[in-house]
Amino acid sequence: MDSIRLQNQPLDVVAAIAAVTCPEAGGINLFLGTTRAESGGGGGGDTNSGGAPQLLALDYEAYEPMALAEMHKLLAHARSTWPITRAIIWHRLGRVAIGESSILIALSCPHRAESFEACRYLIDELKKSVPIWKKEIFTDAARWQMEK
Amino acid sequence: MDSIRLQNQPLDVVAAIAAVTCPEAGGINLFLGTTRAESGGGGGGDTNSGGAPQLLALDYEAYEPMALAEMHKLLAHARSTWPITRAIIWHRLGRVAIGESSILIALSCPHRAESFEACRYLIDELKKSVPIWKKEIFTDAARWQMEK
Amino acid sequence: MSSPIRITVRLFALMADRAGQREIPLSLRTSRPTVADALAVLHDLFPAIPWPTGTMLALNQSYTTAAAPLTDGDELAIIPPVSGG
Amino acid sequence: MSSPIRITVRLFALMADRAGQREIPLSLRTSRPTVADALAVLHDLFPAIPWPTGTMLALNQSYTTAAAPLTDGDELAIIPPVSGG
Repeated sequence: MDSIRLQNQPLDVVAAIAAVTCPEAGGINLFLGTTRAESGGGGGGDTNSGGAPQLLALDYEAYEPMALAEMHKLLAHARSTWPITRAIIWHRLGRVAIGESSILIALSCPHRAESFEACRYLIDELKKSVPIWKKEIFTDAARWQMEK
Repeated sequence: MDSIRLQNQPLDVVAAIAAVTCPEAGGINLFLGTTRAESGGGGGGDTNSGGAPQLLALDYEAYEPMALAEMHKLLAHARSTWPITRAIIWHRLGRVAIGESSILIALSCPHRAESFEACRYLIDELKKSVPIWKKEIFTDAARWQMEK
Repeated sequence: MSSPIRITVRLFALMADRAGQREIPLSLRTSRPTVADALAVLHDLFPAIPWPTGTMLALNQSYTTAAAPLTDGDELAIIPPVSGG
Repeated sequence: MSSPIRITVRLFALMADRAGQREIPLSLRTSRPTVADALAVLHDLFPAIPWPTGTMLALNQSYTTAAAPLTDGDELAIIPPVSGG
């Protein structure tokens, strides 16, 4: 019933909503993390200046079996805290252009407060513990997030 | 850029996500309030018993001009608190079947925390102040929420 | 002696169902009438309208209080507890 | 004297780019080798691998610590600060 995956294809919001819709749900919360336009480039610091390099895309890499295992652990923990009826966590790998989404979390709960809290928990924890890395592709250079 | 409306047609999640997607956004949060299956019927109290009347649908009525005005006020207040890039608030009127959605709120912000907080604020406040009423249509009777 | 003012009272949901009407024209002859005056007339005309705890009032599509003054052409809405979302 | 154990070290992101390798087979001759022993050998072989603050360790796809014992066939992953989402 739950769906956790890493994928190169764009994230399908309609499929996600359909997957978490069920008669027992009163609230569905969905979070999409999107690649935000940015300028600054390899050196960082000087943002929004006219001639600064622009971010073109992000490139995601994962330690796939462990990333999936960690995502399953996070969802199991969320289920022990909130009455989640259905949940999906989909993360893209490879190139993600500006305005496209890299992560989609959607879940349903009997009541709305639970759906917000559980979804927020999942994205916050995913960003801390799931072994996925992004490389920022600027017009002048590429750099890993950890090089900042 | 923002979109606030009351509509009889089903809520279109794809159109909502498209409407709030933009290069300045880093996070999109979407909330759908769905009609949950329920038993109990006109008299209330005795839930989940075998022969209890079942909820078939909800029927929404609004004081339309004021509901729209209140929704605009809520969004203006949210914008004064969080850096919302784009937002939509769509509420259905008329009959909404089990599993269908009555409310869709979607918005984008530069960062994810803001998107969760602003979306949660909008649904919480909408439920307090926007003049919309639901009638519960059970297999044996219909009753307004306020008759409970 | 002041001339009467005419307002419209709007009812919704349970209140409209019980009153059998959604829009009620009222003439108020009181000098400097308030929302409270209009509600008194409404109760006289429709004593059976239910009034759930938490019912609010709106004047020309904005929330108001019973003390607010009324002027000719005003739209007074009785807002029973909302349940949207 | 104990026989050597063979493990695989996995590198990702910046670390893999700099090492020019993503999987490194290691033989450990220490008696009862730990993760720390494997890291010492790794640093000898690839002294230029960057080690960002906050780098974590995983043994067979679960987070672990430097004190954890290693056995033959283990997969040790070096997890630089994650940035998914």
